Amino acid sequence: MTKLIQTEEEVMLADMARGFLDEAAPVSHFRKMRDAGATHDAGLWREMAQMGWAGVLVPEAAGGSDMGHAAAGILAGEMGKTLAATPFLSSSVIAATALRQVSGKRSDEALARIAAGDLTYALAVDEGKKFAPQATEVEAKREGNGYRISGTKAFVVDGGLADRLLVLAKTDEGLTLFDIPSDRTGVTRNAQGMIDARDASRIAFDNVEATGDDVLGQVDDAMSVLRPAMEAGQAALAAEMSGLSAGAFGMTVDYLKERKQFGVLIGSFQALQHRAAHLWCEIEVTASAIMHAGRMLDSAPEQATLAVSLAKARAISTAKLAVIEGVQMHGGIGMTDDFDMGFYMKRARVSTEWLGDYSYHAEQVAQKRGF
Amino acid sequence: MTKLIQTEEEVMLADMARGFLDEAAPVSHFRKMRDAGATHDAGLWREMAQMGWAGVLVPEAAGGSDMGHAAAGILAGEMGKTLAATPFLSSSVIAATALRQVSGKRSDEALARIAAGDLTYALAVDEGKKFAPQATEVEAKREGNGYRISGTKAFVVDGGLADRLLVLAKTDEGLTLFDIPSDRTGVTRNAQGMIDARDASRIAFDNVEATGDDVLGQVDDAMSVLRPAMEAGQAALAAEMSGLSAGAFGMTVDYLKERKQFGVLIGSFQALQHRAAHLWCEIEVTASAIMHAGRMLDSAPEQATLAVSLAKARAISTAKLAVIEGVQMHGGIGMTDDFDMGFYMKRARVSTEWLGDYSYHAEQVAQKRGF
Amino acid sequence: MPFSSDPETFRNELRDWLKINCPQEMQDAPTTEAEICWGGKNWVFSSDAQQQWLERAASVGFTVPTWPQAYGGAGLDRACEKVFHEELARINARLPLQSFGIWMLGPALLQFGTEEQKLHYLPPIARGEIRWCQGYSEPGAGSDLASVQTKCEDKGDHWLVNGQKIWTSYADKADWIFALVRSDREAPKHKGISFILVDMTSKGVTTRPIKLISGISPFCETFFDDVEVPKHHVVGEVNRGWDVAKYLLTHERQMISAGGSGLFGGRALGAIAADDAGDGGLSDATSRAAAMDYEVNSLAIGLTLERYKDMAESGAGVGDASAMLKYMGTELNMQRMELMMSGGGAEALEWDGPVGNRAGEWLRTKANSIEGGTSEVMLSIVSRRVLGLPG
Amino acid sequence: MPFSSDPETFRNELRDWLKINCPQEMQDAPTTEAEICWGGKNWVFSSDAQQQWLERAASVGFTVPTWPQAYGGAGLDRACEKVFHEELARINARLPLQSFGIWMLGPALLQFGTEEQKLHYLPPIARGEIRWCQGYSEPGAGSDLASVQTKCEDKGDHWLVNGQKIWTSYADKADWIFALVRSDREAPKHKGISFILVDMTSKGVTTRPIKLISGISPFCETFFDDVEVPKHHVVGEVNRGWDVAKYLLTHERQMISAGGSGLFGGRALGAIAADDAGDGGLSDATSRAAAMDYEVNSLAIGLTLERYKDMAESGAGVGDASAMLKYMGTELNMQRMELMMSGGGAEALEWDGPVGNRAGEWLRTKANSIEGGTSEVMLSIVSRRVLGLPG
Repeated sequence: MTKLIQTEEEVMLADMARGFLDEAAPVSHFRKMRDAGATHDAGLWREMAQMGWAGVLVPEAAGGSDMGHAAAGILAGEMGKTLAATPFLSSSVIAATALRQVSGKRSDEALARIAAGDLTYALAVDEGKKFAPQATEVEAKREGNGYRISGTKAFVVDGGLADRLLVLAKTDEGLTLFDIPSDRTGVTRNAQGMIDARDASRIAFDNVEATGDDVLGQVDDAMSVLRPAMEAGQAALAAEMSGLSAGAFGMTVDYLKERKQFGVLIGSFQALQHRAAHLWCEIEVTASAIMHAGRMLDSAPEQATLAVSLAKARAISTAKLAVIEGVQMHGGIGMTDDFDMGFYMKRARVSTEWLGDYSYHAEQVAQKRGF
Repeated sequence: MTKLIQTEEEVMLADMARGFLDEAAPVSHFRKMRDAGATHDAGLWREMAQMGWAGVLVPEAAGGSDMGHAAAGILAGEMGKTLAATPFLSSSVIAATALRQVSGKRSDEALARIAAGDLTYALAVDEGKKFAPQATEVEAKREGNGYRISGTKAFVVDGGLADRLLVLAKTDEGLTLFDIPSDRTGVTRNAQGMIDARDASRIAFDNVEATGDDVLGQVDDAMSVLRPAMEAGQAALAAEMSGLSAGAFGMTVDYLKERKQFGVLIGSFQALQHRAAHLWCEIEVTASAIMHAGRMLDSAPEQATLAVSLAKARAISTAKLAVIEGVQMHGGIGMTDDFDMGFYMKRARVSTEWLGDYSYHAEQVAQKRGF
Repeated sequence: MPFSSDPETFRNELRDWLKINCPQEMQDAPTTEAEICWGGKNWVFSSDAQQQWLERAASVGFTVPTWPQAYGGAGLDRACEKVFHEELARINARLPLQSFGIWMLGPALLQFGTEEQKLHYLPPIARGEIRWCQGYSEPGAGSDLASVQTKCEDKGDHWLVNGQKIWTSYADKADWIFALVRSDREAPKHKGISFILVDMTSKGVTTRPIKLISGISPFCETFFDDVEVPKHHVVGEVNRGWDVAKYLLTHERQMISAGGSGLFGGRALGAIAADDAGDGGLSDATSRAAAMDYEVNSLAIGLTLERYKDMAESGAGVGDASAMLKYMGTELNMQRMELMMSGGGAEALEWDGPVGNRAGEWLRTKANSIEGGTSEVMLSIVSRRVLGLPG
Repeated sequence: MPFSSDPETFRNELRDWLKINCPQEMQDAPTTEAEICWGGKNWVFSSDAQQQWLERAASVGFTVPTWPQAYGGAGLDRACEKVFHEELARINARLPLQSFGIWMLGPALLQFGTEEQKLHYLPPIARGEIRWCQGYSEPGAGSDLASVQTKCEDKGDHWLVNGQKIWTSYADKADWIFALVRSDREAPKHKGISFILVDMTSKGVTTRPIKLISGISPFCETFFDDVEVPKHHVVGEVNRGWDVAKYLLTHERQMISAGGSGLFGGRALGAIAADDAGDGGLSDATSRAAAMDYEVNSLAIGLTLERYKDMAESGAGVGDASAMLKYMGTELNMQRMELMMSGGGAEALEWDGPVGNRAGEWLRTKANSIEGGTSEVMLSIVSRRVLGLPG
């Protein structure tokens, strides 16, 4: 396996991304979107596409930059630091990975349009409180030589902006993944008022027509396409969360160095020093799991489950600590909406649930490790 | 229910006990016993009996002081502070409570001799790694109008010194509690080398003869006698553990106030201050659960299970924190055998397992609380 | 009508009284903010029942059951108070009135006020006619409460107050504010503070709400520009206001910590979470273990609150140890909402989702360990004043 | 015989070499202390196989695979070193030799030693002929390592050493000791320390073991009474010994932290615990949740150790950040033994019970967060030197 240090290319990519985001999508930009009730910035996404971010997992043949999952993680991490709201995970990571599992002209075209930033996707898997693909209730009933999809999906991230939806549905012999346009007759999207002010929808499918061509991969075998896609998404989301942790931690350490109380810098209080030091240690350890997950997805994707769940589990516990300490160490101001720390806390909470919470991934780790 | 503050009598009892133990059984006394390989001090126990401690749960009619479970907890707590090794829990709390469940001349005589300090008991329930009375394998087979007991008990606390044993065994329709002399033919006691240097034995029963008269309570219904006895023991053990925590914490705070490093008292380091303060808070909270358990056993014993398990669960987690912080804050010296903190750590570990560990009691609490 | 002072007799009298006087609608938990009665000049009753319940309770002193009858209370001792709460809980009755006047100013006046002040200010609080808010914190002061900058100058026949307060809960709805002001700039930090009472309608007093990460909040910023305050509106001695503040902080800690304390009567979080999880139950080890830990700690902290009340009532001073109640109680409460959020999963990620505004409550609890003194301050109080550690 | 420097070719050569040279008895984990080969003048081999294995490994530099061949090593680069450990692990082969000479003094000499010192001291370490121990801590100094009091006076043709060291691991079995001594009492704390090498057989050196709460321990107290030491036995510049010590502390941290790091190859604690619990499995939520948390942290910390090794090898200095490895690694290791004790239950409460001396191991780990710098010191290093927090 490649080493657990960033290659020169990766270092350059990270610097470039950081530079761009600090300019084009700092936290203040997200605040403007939030205040304006906007959940998507098409212009920003176009710029990212031009830089090759949208096609980070798209083959060069299809016009992508094909930089791989470790690179995708680096980009996600930087976006996490500034809370940049983009369709990156849904379209460029999850959908692109899914499409790459199936060869064919249609998927190649879709990949090309994703790389160009002209096509967005959303993954419609969740239905209840917890991430549980196997418990899918939405059903696709055979009708003639096609299907009729009925039921309701919820917490469909980027469901509002997406041109197309990847819908997981029950079929006769198992689960099937459908790839349909989001404006197809019978599809009703209701935006959810998310605490992280991002795009998520509750989507009702009322007897929606689907043909065999709408099936991505094989009928009754969604997982051979969906598992790699979800794991790619989980790894990138974990990377975003570790970037988020680093962002929140950076704000906190700066505050410890400038804020005075009882006449001295609060950063000189040993209790706070040790808590900050402990948090830094957790962030460092999580960074290793994130990098390892990217390396595994790039080198041995079929054996990456343990690495990916390890990364998401660590990212979740670390982000929770980072935002709680962030708010607590800032005191009252950390609680005000005028201050950015709250954004990190809310985004961390949503990211914790998306694609599997700590318990889900810790159980995955346990099973893979034989208990 | 009586208030959650010590009555005047209880305050006096605590002062008296503290005074006596600091004199007659300080930690240095336990160290002498440990170094000499002694696990019992008959003289010390006789003195305690004379003060009415051995009969704390024995009716006055039978020559006891009958002070109740809250009082027993106070005595156990003070013994925990100085690590006084006595048959108090096994004989005066567990056995006495069991004997009180059955009326009759024999049990009255036994209670009288316990109160006098002339009779000691040990509870032989455990067999495997964990406390699980229901999983008892030791069997008492009917033979003629008697029984033959076979199997092996382990971790029988005070099994070495005890004159009599309360043995839990499987019978035709359930579990039965036998009250037999520890020197009966077929009983083989092997002392276990316990880390806390207390008396515990592995006891083999080889076709041991028992008659109907040896049954305490009803055949096949051990629990109506054993449950109250075990709960009394769990509450008193929890009280001992909270005394142990207070003792270890006292040593630690004293050390923080006298030990200098880098030119200043280590007690002035805020990180240590906050950890010590947090530990004190935990100890205070646990003290409430301990007192409440005693009050419940005295006022409504049949509904005391929740209170008792709450007390033991809290006592376990608090003692663990107290001894770990105790060793850590003392640094290298805390690791040396010449220093007493190790005794507290080892005793806390043994007390954690005896009569149910944290998981056992937390599950009890959960069940009583409806989940 | 006078009630008996014997707990069990009182219980029976109370049951009869409640049967007649507690409206049916008042016998279930409030579902909206408006259903909690705070009283005050601008209060709009959410229902006739709410008004009846307040008036009937006030008429016998049950809005402030432990206050002396002379000041609008029922003069209940601790034993009867316990019975009072047990009986209200039994029929699930709401408190007829809640306010900072009851929780904070009342106790301060009872301890430090003159007889005139007690007779003038307490009864309107008991009747829910005057609503009070608290003015302690100032921008930039953070945990350092004593660094009060709001100026209070002696102008002979009145005080002239200038400055700004922050975190003044419900200041926008309050009629009066009790505040800490700097009445002597020369004296050492803690010696130049006075505890002053100001009519919010006075010229120069303005207030505006603060938006929190949890959304709209009860907190406000309150500004004083050349506000004139009568001389006799000081509680306790001039320049000794810190004593009053310290007393109230101790008091407030117990109050806030009560929020987090589980009581044997209440429903276990684990049971709620199990419902939450539905058929899944608390099948996963992580959630079940966390719920069990929470339950154990919650019950024990609840008992500790009981124990400290008993201690206080028995005359054994609680004092600085109450910092422990505040610390443990608020940490527990935050832990509780973390578990509730995890239980709610995706459905708890919306501001107004299938499980209501649970996210808002969750975010709100993050302030628990900051307001009324941060957890760090509480731990320092314990280590210095209770354990006597140096520095 | 020279080995290839191409990792995969080396792997094949190594496999062949191991087939011929690694005795069968050496191909399983040691079960007793004596089966771990520490070498030294007084070493008594536990078996012929142990002696053969040491001699054969030493003959090709495999006792110190990364050291230059000139000093008795095999000169392996990081890639080949990885292969080396993978191949030994594959056949479950023991390390032919372990010692503080390999872990500590060697690296110090390679960094600070003169060519003469390297040629004189390193080969005997590589061959397991000389066993070294470490003399840093002193009674009462605790975490303040630089407060070295042991006197080292310049007597012209030799040094005269007087003082006491504590926590000198295996000093009673060692041939030589490397120690920090105070060579200039006037200079500031960190500037008057020298790093000196002393023959334990020198007149005036005595040592005695320290008993720990876990029982007999490798730790000793070592006394120096008018010990004469040749001038050239100083490593690095005189009075600059603190630089050497700091370098080694960083190095030691990585070593100690390795103890706690879980590796993907190894068996999961949860799996072990499940066996422990027998049919019960890890059925109870508390144990299962704790085992899962441990596994997640253990794997991630193991990866972090890998990452830092890769960083170090790529030239990116790790430096003070290694304090993190030490802190996280030792805390993890203690957590591990707590879980093992809980899993063992009553059977782990005996010094020599059904699960062996697990209690001894458990108690021993409590020293992990103290030896080689306490966890508090590690956190202070991170907060000051890595995060740049004030004070």
